[in-house]
Amino acid sequence: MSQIHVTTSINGDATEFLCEAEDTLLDVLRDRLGMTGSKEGCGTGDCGACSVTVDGRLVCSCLMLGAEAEGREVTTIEGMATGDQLHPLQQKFIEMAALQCGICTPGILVAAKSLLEKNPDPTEEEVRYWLAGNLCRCTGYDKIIRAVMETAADLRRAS
Amino acid sequence: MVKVRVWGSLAEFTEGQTEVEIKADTLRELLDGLAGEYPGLRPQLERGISVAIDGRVYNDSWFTPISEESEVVLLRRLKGG
Amino acid sequence: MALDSSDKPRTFKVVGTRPLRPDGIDKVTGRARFGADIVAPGMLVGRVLRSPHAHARIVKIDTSKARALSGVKAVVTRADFGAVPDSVADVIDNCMAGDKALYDGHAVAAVAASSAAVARKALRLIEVEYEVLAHVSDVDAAMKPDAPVLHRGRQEESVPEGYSQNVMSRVEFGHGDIDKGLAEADRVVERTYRTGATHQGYIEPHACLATMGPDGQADLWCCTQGHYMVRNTCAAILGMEQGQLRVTASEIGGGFGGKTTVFLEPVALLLSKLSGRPVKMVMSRSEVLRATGPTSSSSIDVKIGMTKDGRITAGFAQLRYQGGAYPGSPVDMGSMSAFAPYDLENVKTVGFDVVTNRPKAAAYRAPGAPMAAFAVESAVDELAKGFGLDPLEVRLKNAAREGTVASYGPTFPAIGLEATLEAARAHPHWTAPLGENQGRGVACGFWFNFGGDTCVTLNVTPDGTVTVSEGNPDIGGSRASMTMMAAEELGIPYTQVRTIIADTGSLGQNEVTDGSRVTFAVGLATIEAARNAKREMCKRAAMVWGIDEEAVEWVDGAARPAGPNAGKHDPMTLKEIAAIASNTGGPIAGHYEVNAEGAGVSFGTHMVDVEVDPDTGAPKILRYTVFQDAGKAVHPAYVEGQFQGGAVQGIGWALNEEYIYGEDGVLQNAGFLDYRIPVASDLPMIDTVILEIANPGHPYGVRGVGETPIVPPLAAIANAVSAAAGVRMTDLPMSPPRILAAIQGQKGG
Amino acid sequence: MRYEAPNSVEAAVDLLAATEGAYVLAGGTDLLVKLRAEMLEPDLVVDIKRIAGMKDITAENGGWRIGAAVSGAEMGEHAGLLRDWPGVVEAVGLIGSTQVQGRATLAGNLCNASPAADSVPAMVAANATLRIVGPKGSRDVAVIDVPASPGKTTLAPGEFIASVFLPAKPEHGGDAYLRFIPRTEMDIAVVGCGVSLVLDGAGKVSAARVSLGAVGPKVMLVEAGAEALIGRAPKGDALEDLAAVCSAAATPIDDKRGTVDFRRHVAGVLARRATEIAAIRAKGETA
Repeated sequence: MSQIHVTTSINGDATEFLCEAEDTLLDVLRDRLGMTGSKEGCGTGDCGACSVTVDGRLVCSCLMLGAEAEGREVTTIEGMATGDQLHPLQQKFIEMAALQCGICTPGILVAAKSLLEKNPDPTEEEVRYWLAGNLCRCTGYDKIIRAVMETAADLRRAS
Repeated sequence: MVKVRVWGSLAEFTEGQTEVEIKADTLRELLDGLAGEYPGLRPQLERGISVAIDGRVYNDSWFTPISEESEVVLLRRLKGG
Repeated sequence: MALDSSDKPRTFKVVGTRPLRPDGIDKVTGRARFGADIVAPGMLVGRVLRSPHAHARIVKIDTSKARALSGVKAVVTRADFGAVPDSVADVIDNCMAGDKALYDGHAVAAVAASSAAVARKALRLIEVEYEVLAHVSDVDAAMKPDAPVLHRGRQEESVPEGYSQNVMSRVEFGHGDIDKGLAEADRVVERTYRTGATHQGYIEPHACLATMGPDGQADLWCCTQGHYMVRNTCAAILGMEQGQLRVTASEIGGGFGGKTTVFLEPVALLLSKLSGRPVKMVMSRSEVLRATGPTSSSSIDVKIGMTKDGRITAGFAQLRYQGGAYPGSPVDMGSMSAFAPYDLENVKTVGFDVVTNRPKAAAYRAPGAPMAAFAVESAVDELAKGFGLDPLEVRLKNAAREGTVASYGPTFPAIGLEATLEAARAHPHWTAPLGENQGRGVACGFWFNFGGDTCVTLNVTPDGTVTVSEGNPDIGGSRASMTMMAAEELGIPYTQVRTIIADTGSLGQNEVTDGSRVTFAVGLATIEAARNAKREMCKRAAMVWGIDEEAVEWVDGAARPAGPNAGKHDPMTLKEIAAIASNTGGPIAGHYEVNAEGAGVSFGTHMVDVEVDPDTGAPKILRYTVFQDAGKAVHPAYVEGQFQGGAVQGIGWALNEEYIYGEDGVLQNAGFLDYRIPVASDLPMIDTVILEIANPGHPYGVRGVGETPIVPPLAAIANAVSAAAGVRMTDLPMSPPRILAAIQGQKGG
Repeated sequence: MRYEAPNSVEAAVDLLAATEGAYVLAGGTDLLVKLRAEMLEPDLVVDIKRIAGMKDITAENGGWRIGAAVSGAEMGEHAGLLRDWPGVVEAVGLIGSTQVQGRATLAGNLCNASPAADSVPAMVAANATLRIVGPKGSRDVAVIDVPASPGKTTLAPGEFIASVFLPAKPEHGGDAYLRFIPRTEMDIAVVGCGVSLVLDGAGKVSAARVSLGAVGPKVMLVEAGAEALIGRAPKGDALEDLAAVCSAAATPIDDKRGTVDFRRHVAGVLARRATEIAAIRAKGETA
């Protein structure tokens, strides 16, 4: 069992790691790189708590091998704020109480950011379907959907 | 004497009565009195019960005062999620 | 603790506002540390081997090959735990099977190894010889005299003869004369209702990290609703002194009652003890579903009589709940709460607690109440509709109110049921038009709420800011509400208070975060701790001023001379008093320890519109409004969040969620793919209306709000689906195949 | 387990042929779930995403060749595919969440060989073909010939799918795919139905392919469904007849996702509804 050497970029930082062939990207992030912001709720792509983007594409990091990250650009929840400036979605989620326990929050924020980058003016239905793969058991989604819609409106006004 | 209402399935151990009278000034005296007068209640008392006194629920506070006018009702031990 | 100045409503400055939660930034940046997010030097990976059988005698477990594998540092089976006190006998048996595996997924052995891969391999090397036994999963089947029996000789004295030994206890509540009441009715509805077993479905799987040294001192980090409970339970199981085990609660990724007991924790501690290394254990989702607590499935007979003008003359229910492999289903709570929203002369409920070959039921949000409310509120709805009466009017006519003798015994003090019903009647939702294939349903729900052992310590720092230490994990914003109540009481800004969740070494005993108790009980203790600190600060000011401490009062964050001394000295702010604390006697703190009794009950009314596709049976929730009494909403956004979250868990329970067992007794849907909790696209916005009928047992009038919102949805949705589909739905979940079959059965019949 | 990411088809074929217990990794959204559940323990995983062409969608003979590693999300962003085969694009778009769409592929959905795979009935209705490469070179086969039984395909050892070919869209043709699930997202199809049809100048169906998923051990092409439509306007009695033959053709089982009766009935309902959508598209309108 020889480990695989992977060179990649995580949140803009050149990163190297060694992993086993069967390690998922989520395993690598959490157990090898200490980036525990991405959560494992299911390990089967059904809950979205491990959402990251790879080359700009939203994926479940539990459904991708760490080895596949070679040469890719990965972004995680840890890269969402800029210095001490929260991303507007992060700020809005706190303001609008769009989280209760907070376990699904990193995945939902990563997914919502990816939506707004593609579609700055989503309808409620579009937000709901985009986030259908991010399970939340506390909020009933109401405040999450409202926070995403309102952030989108703020960003449109600002641009 | 304090009138104590017990739930239906306990009546088997209180000679069929759903309301019994116990001499008690506190919750502790009430529980001791019940166990003394009606030994059949002991297993349930040991498993734990809640007591509603004038509509408020108490679990373990022995020295909660009880007056003769108090409405006292035994409840199954409350548990929540 | 009584309500402050109950004759005139109090004006709050902080309570009732919506400040940012103190743990918000940690939770939106990924910094917050949940159960699985921690590591320790030299840490091992712990894994559990689980029974593939629903019911089997464990003839032999041979762990020698696993122990011989390189990298394996410890292996445990039940034998390694030795004898335990009776109070935790079922708990350890559920964590690690004894003579018998009682359900698919029941733990039978565990290993600690240098890596997950080695641990996985080691599990395969453990040889378990099972003698497979006949099993039973269904509650009604398990009650039959010839059913396979899980435990012998454990029936309570309350069970009459003639039932299977699987029936563990029987309870009965009520008053009046059912037969007499039914005779007075113009119509009687008699039906059987069934609900599937649902899981709390928290997104964070159970996780812990245990470190135990040869000196017997141990540290445990885990996600739990009650780290004091974890300490006490693990100490009892492992024969430790409670003071030697320090438990720190991680952030908790949802619990809903499911994290009110232990599963991995005692196993991790023992593995750590035997290996001499820290051991981390994290469950997979499939382990969570197979082996942690869902709630009971139920089978309920209801018989209700009503006069044609809508008066309920009698209510009877027999409730049968299976609680999994050990006694303790919440059938008693269901039996007590079933008719709680009604003022009835004649009411009786009978409940049976039944064991089956399923994972032991754990508490789930208002344990036992939703299924009972589903049955009763469905029958009331059917009666009202049968007479052509407005279902809200019927409920108002029969509503429990102050002075009503509750179906479970006590007389209600001030309660908010009527207020929720009146708010529902006045809401535009009630009169909004409905389209084709659409139906509207309403239902009421009740939960007891409670208090229990609680400790809070409030420290004033030298610079005049305040830290609050409490012992209940923050499951959905309670740091914010404690901070608010401390700030309110002290008269200082919210931002000058910080609340932390203390470990078990730092405070006295705290009851689990359950029973909707935290905002009530911990809030009460926070207020009293703040009052104790204020008294101390008034005393310090009095010393400086050279006046009697009784002649000082606390107003707007400062001590002021009162009475004859009023105006003779400038007020001393908290900051000023804190700055000279060392000169006036030492650091200032307030603390409060109490068994908080006097929680106020809570009622809610839910209203929902559903459309049913008559060709496929697919239901769609169109609109949903929650009306609930919160007593006093401390942070209204998180009160709304509780209402919305509870309603949506109820929607899942009503429509799709259930444990599906095959003929072999094996769980077929142990994953989020087929254990179908609601997703964002299934739902509309969930509107909320907060009513505030002060709880006389809390200084600010606070009532617990967390559990009641899951009680009405099952019935409200069933009533709406029944209206939309034109056929009464009595079995949950109301999956599309079930709804379509009912529609087609109706057409055929 | 070893992980390899070869740069050429030949290298991939060599690796696959040389190792028993080798699996192809494209999107991985099924493979990784099986790894995690310890249902599979491959000796080798061959990641084909670094092979040239695997991520490309190219025009070919009026149709479209879709590389085996093209994700659902990429298909959904491709104007030409959306214009010509909206039913296929919708079908692949129904697989899993937005996150899964970022990785899931047509070829993977097919090779997973689940009877409930969403994209497969749509590809069968579209009469799609596959280019399979292997130790003996490459061969083209119809989609319907690949699934053998639940979890099994007709691919030989060492073979893998290099691309999917969607033929030229017929003039006045339209396709659609519908599935039934208990929730609105994130479920496996309880029933799936693909329809592709061509209308003549009179608005009658001149050609049709009707397929069903999740109602038998593998995807089925319902010839009787096409016969019920051909020569008739796709409405009224024709749709009722179609629904009846589709219900009759279904051979489902009772399981945790649905009952036999429900699946039979809904197979007919979906066939009717999918045909209506396909007909609208065939007329050049949007649906």
